[in-house]
Amino acid sequence: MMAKCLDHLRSKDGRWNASLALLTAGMVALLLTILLFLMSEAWPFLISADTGHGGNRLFTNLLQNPGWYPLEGRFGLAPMILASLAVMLGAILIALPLGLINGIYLEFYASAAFARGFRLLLNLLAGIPSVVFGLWGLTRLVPWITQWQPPGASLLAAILVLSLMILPTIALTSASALASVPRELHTGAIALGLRRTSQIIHIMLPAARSGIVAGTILAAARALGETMAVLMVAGNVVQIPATLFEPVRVLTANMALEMAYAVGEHRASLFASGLLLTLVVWGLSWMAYRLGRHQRKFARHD
Amino acid sequence: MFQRLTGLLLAVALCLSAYGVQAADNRLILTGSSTVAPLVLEMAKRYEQQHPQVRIDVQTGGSTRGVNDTRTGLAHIGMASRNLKPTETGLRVHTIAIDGVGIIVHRSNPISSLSNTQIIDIYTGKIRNWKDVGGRDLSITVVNKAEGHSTLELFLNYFALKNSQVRPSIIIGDNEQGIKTVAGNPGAIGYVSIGAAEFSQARGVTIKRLPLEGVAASVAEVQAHRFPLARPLNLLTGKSPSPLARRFIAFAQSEAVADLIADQFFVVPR
Amino acid sequence: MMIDQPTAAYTLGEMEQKAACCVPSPILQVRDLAVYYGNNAVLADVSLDIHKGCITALIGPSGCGKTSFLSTLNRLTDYHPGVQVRGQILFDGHNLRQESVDTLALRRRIGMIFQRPNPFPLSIRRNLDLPLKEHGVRDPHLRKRKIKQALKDVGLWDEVCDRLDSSALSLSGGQQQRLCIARALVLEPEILLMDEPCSALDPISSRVVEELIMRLRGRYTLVIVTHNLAQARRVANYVGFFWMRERVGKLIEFGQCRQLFEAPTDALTAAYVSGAQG
Amino acid sequence: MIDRVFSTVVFAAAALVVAALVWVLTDVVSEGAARISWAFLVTEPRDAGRAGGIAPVLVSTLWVLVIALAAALPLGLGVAIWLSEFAPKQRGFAAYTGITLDVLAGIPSIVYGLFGNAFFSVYMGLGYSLLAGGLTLACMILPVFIRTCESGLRQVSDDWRQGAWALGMTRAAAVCHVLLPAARPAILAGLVLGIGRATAETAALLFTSGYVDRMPESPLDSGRVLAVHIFDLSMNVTGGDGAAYGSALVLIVLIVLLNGLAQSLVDNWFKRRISQ
Repeated sequence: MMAKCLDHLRSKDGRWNASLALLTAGMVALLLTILLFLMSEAWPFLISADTGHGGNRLFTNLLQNPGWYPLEGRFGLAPMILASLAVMLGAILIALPLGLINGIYLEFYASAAFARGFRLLLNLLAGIPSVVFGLWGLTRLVPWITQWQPPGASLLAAILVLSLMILPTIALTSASALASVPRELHTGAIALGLRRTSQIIHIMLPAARSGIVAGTILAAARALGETMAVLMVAGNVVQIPATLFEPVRVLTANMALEMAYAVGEHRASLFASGLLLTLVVWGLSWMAYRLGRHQRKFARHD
Repeated sequence: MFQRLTGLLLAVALCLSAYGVQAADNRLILTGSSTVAPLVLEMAKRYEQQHPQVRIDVQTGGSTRGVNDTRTGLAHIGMASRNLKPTETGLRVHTIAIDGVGIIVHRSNPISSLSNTQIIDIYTGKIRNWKDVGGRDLSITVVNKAEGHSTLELFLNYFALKNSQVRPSIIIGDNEQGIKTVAGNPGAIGYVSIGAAEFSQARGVTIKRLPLEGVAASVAEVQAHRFPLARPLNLLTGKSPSPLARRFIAFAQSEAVADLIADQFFVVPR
Repeated sequence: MMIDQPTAAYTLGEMEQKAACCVPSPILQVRDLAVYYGNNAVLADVSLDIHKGCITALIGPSGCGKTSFLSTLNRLTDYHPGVQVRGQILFDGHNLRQESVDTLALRRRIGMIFQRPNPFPLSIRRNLDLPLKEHGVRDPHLRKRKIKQALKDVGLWDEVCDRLDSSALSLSGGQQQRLCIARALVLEPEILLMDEPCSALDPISSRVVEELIMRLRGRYTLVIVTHNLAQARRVANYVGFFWMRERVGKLIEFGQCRQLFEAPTDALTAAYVSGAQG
Repeated sequence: MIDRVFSTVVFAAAALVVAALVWVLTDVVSEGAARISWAFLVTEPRDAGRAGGIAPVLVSTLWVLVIALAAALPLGLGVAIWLSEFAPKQRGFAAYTGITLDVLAGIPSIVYGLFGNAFFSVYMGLGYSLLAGGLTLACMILPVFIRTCESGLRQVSDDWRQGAWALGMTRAAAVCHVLLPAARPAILAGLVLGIGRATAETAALLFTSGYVDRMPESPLDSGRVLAVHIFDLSMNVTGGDGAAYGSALVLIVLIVLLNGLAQSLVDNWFKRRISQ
């Protein structure tokens, strides 16, 4: 056995295999450290029993909304979870229809030259750092909303900034999903004498559906994980918003704001929210992956 | 290709560690209170001028961060704009200046004073419009500090409030952010370090300070021990600070920096 | 897309011509060979001799294990996870299935050509340069000479000598396949395995490659898998006929080309080759 | 009729989006261009960044980027090669590695910040430093980079692998000389993605590289990167918006330039591998 191993190491491929596998193992160890570390830091929060109300603390914290007042030992994550979801859903609600229509525009309406320019613009904007969107939101959008309905820094501001941020991604992924629909399908629809609107709505969109959905889910994951842009424009008050104009604090912003000085259970609760976000974002990416695979299969079979 | 890359990485790592050994003796890292930071930054600049081989880095993040970083060793010296809590053991406190916490509003706001009850009512959400306290018809934007900042704790203590009773519209971190937020919103009210507020006003930022219990929120009143909401600005170290940290703290407590403290609108402790 | 011109330009001159076969002296002796994917046998009970300098064609319907058989001969099956080979393959009297065999050197002596032309996405020159370098030919002048000779051997030299540094993927399908053959020849192998070398090509390119195969006879030992019975009949000295029996590939009949086509001993063989004739 | 309504809607939506995006872009460009000068790029910031330039911030940004890429690229490429070429297919260790990578790619950047702070800054004793920040970013871009390169390598046609093996080339040689050049677009995409994320990151750096706005003397100094500078100027500095826009424009231009540079470097390197 030993001799065989040594023999193996003597060949060039064996050496490569061994050293690369070692490298991979090292990296996996490092990355696993990150996950384990997250879990171990969050552990006290996850298991601590609530002495006051009975039952598990985590459960209470998530569902009964005792509010987020670390100084008073109250760690209710519910308002921030709701805020995170509200911001994400709001952004998707705005960005999805607009992005989708822009994808359609790029694929079916824009002239070739204009489409190229438009794509360039979208690519450029997809690469712009979130902090720049935050800066723009803080100096343009927030004062604008303030005039209308103070305080300005609000759920609405966060939704608008985020939807601007994910719009280019959604438009580009929808356009490429539409482009990957087999050509025969389109020519077939034309040959049937369908109206252009029907071609797009009844033939092309359903065929490109899973690609579009996958792109949207990825955008949603990005919106959920975004920290800086939201932190800068959302006002960061921990509450369940009654209207669009009330400030909110999302989970990521909470970590950024409080991590510097959190200790004990407070710190554990921040890590727990990080863990929670990770799981949700991972679930979303996994869904996107499954849908993307479906799309590829579909394309291949035709 | 891979051998060469590995070699390169090793070389880089070696260089880095050499750097580290050389750099460690002459570097000082301070973190903590955003109230103390601007003052210490000026002190550090002067100290560096006198000792060119020394490098002092100052970062903010709130008093509690100063306490924590000093305890974990991330910072050589912590900055805190409050006294230590009973749970925060193992640290030494070195007071370098005195400051107050004052209420600020936008400069265009016609209100010239608020009673303590009015302030409490505004902060607990009972009063939501300036016209209820004699001002214009404009809804009030309540600016509150994030937890972990001693200015918040001082404010809550003074008004006997719990943070859960406060109904804020915006949560801010550093003093500067509070000033910026109030300066950009005509209906806003906030509370910040008096030193920081006076410093900003002197440069034309559109805020104004309101008196507290009839005492003007100014450096002079803090100095005269008349202003009710005053606090020490402290530097924190572990039980056995490095020689450099010791020297810097001695410098920060000496007469040589009295003018800097005055320039930043703080009070030299007696 | 360029189409190979069947003009004098490609004529495969300069190649050393030997007598068109064939003193029967076996270079490869396969005994009781079986190939398994996991627990399923795909090929069993194959025994045959490959004779030096001859062309051996393997015919039969798709999926009866011809390609698997070919890959065992240069131990490319080592790279296919889950594949097990049993039996004996003697190459120059040594069993090439032993652990101790240097597979890299073995594959230098037994080259392989695939169904789809697979030149690397590199320049034409580097496609030939790379294997030489990998097998330790350090002298650049020697490499240059060998590359030129190989390209001449496959009749590509005149077509590409002025653009050796352009991408190999810019060649037409037939040219790509000849480049792949040149890439195998440049290592001066003793045996060349060809897995349906013409089936992905247009008729004209196919003719050119076939002619090339004929020219290689004598200097190299060739084993060709083909579906084209007419082609097998044209080029081969020996023919092996594979067929599926109980979902396992078997060698039904093996023999001289003329004998197998004109007087097959097995009824199955007769039916298969006559189907092609009809 | 329906066609006309539909196309009107499409054109209107496209116009709206173009208008919004152009609004953001022109704001940043016009406000930023008013601030940018040669002096802005080469002087130290004064007065908390209201005056002066961004020279140390630029230097810190490049330091962090170089450290992150130097750590992530060789490691990532090595792991990707092992996963796609050497690992036993879809079984055991390799499959678990894939799952781990997927989970890690989904972690929000702020969480990497928390990890970097506790692991690199406190545990490894690097403190607030460019090195800690760069390594944290390396952890952040690794999963995505590995996944992109791995899938790029997997998509390389098996014909080429077979061809290389049949010529008696080792797996290692096949990877170096044939597969990597063939997977170039994916590697480039991974690189560009990594550069984009590393240059734009703010949250993960707040707690690792810190925000001292002085010229770093070594990677062990704390340093403020452009994104953090923009954040600090816009949040904490009254009258800092102009400088923030200036820095934002510099950051965008920097990202575009770096992407172009990466493209040409990768192209050049592979061109040399392809001909020769």
